[in-house]
Amino acid sequence: MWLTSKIKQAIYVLTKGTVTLPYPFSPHPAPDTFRGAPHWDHHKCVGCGGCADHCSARCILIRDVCQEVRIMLYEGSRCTYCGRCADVCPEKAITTTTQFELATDSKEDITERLELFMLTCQRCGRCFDMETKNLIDKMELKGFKYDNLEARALIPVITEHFDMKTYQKTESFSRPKKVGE
Amino acid sequence: AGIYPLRKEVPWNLMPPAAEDVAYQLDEAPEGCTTIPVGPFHPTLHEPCHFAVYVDGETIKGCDYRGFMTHRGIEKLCQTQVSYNEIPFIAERICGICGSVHATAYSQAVELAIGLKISRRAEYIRTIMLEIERVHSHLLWIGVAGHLIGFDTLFMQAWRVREQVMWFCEKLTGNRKTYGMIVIGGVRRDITPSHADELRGLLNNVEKETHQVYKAIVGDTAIHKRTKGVGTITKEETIKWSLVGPVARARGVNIDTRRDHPYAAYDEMEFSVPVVDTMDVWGTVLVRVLELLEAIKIIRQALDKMPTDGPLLTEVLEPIKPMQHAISAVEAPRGEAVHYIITGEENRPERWRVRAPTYPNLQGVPMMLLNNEFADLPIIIGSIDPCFSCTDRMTIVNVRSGEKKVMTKMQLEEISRKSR
Amino acid sequence: MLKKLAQKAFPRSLWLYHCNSGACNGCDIEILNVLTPFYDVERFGIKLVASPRHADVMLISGAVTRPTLPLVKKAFEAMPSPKLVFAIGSCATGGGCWFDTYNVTGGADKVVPVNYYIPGCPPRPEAIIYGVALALGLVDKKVAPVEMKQMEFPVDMYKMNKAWEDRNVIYKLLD
Amino acid sequence: MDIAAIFINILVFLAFAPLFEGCVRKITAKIQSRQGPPVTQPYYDILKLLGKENLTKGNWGFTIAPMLALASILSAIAFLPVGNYVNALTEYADIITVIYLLTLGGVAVLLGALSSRNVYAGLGASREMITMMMVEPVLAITFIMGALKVQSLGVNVTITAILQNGYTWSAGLMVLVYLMALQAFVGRQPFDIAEAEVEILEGPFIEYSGPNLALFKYYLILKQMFYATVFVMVFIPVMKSGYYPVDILIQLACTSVVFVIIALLGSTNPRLRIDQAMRYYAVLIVLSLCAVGMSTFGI
Repeated sequence: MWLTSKIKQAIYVLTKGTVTLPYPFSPHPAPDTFRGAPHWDHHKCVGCGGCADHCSARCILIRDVCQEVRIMLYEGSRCTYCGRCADVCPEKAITTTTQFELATDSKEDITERLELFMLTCQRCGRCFDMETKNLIDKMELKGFKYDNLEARALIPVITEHFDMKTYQKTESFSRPKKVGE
Repeated sequence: AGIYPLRKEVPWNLMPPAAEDVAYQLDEAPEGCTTIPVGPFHPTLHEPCHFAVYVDGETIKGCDYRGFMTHRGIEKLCQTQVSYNEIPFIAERICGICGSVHATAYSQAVELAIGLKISRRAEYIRTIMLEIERVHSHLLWIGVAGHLIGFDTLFMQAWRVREQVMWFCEKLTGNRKTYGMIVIGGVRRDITPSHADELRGLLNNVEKETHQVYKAIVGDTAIHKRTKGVGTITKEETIKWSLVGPVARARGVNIDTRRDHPYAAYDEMEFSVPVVDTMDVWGTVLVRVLELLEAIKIIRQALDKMPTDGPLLTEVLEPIKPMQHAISAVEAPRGEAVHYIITGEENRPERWRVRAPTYPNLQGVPMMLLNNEFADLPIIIGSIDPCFSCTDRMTIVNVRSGEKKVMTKMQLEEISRKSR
Repeated sequence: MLKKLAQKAFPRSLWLYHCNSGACNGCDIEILNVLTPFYDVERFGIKLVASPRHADVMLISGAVTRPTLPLVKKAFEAMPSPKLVFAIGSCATGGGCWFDTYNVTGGADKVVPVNYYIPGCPPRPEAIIYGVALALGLVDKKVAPVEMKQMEFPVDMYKMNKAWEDRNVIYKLLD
Repeated sequence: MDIAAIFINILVFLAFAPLFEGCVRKITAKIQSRQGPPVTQPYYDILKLLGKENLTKGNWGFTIAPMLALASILSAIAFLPVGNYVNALTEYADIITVIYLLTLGGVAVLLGALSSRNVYAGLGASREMITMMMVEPVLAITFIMGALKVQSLGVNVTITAILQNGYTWSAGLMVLVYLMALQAFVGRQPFDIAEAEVEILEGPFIEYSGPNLALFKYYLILKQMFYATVFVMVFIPVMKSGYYPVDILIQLACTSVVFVIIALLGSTNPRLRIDQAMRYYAVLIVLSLCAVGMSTFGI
């Protein structure tokens, strides 16, 4: 009983032969769908912070030095390589590379630092956001345009679909002399 | 120490004073026994937990357990810092081996809470991922069991067979173990037909190898000597201690969450639940090998019956209303993992409670250890395939009097039994 | 002479002692995986031993939780002198997803002086072997901190913004 | 020349023992279908251990034990007529001293274990004591059987006694018993209960580190080779070329075959518990007693 099962095991084992991979001396690459270390492409990145918001290990840190410059630091030591940032990025700036040989002797080696030039408005210098959520832009979409920041007076302006009637109306338009006229 | 971290007003990153000096009071050894500390870094346990075993000569007379060294405050973190979509990725890292079990249980709980119906195809892919995880978890356990009784060849061969499953998962999901496939509302990556037939080929030779390993070890009297009659616990005791998973199925208790409360796509799968009544560790070995073969059958059925259309991920459009309750149970390779969730405001759950399969099984360990040899301790503890990183202790705090009462194991059982 | 000889023999036979201080045992299974047939590290003479007294290399996996903090320190002191410490997995290098919760004291380097970090969650067995080979000096480091600056003026962004601004200006319609 | 033979004896054993240990580890690895360490791995292990810092417990028992163990096994080796050349010591020695020296080695391990005041070391020491008490008699009886045949206790005579007087039934039974006990002598897998790596963390040697541990490891390897060569010298009828170095090489070749058997048995068996092992040893002792009984009646 004991001997037969031992022989069976020995045969089963010896037919398998040695299967050790000569790894460090010959590469054993990860499949291309592998979620390795994420890599930022600073040309595409607009600094929206979506990845920082959705990182489950909270290891992407954003800091606005001044109006123009935003610094994004990817702290690789805590990253759990879940590939969430690559899914969430609107500009597809983050790609999860198949890089898995990340052994280092100092933690700073696996970090990525981005310094992004944030577009600012020429006149007021504040960050410009082509989003259409704030009230002024909503008004603009309805066909109004304010001519200067101080007066903030709204004058009706023709919208994309041009029609002559509104064009004549604007010909005779005169600026209100007093506020609230 | 008077700090109740799960309360709302306690910040999540508060660092309580170091408790080096507060030694945990283990109950003292019965007379005539020496206490052997099976310490936190024991090679058999792979995980930090402290068993103080009372040994009289070679036979074990009693054992007390101080665990929960891997408690990482995940529930507090997920209630304060992280929003709904990140939690499946943290839930996966609760336990290294049964990762997608926790992710599925969590996602199902949230979907139940908000009444989201995910597509049939996503449910099938979830079933396949769970069964792949069961295949490689059982292969892992057979190897570790071999290692614990000193039979390293079984360890090496079982893990050699398991390696192909890991490579396939790496190709399919991008990571060997934490798949990251299962999120709220469905699945992140699709199983293309090329993946499907690669999986079928893989399953054929894994099944062939498992049969060979099974034939080799089932007749081996040397293994029988080490596992038969070891860690025996009767069927009534199993029910009283409410053990779950293969440990209970090896003692004749016929429970299986996949069949009792079907979830994902298990209602359309026919599979038989292996139940053995040999009451000892050898039964657990048999149940796990048979379950492994069952899992392979399930994956084949799922691959054939999978609908080809249907979105992978259904979006959740309106914001999640707070104060929705939901509970979901998933059959992990070790037992039954139950997740309970209360949805909260600003896109974060109010309360998320995880009860992992190892928690009830661990209550049964002192019973199993009684008057066995000390040399059998690793295989008995190994037979429940402990995953301490999942377990969490239940501490009841009544806020008015501020008095803290730690639920003893018995009371815990009464409450859960009353509800059954 | 014996000292020189022993120094030369040290990298050829490393004995590992595995400390799991609060990990989800994903990294522990990968550490055991490194001994299995496909990635066999025993060809470098590496063996898993059971007591810190025998070991030269201490593998820490898992963000050191509060109860295991003193134990990891004690295990580190129990090891004889020429010793290395490897931090396996993101939990040990930086603390993983839960680096700042109330029961976790962050990465292993807050507890013991760590020589080599092997990030990954869980790191592939090849990554662990690569870390060991790096320690043995067989391979060199493949990662370096990446610095990217976007200071030059993004002309395309400016044009796109200009087009957005004068999309409804009146005089443009006349000409 | 006789004095030189003793040193040749010890040098051969010191050089070849780690090589055989390396072969055993390589064969175990091959069975587990992996590449396994280079054959010279034990040399590196021992060299590295010698270079490490020595954490001692301070009490004298702790430091004496490893030296005592190594000294006892080396002196036991010095008596062996390796390459059937009778060196200076073998005339004066008899089997009682050889058996005494072996048990002295075991006692040294116990001394080391108990003086390190570690719970696991105590458990390992008790297991080591049990195996020593139950298994040493089998070796003693093999020597006694040889002595019975030749009616003298001299080492050189008893060892070659069975070969001179031809194989009888009792000698055949004794070969079987010795082979079954070989795993226990050598302390390999089915019976390495004393330093079971999984349950009681390296057993008696848990507190040792650096050079002390190197001495103990060397003691274990030398003990392994001692039992294998004794088996080859006592039982295997090897042709004698009369030329001293060639004889040594032949005997080493036979011991390597014995080591292959040890490796095969070692890697395909789970470790037995101490009570199961005791029942197994009891059967062995009874068998060896009846073998001696049979040999006294000349069967």
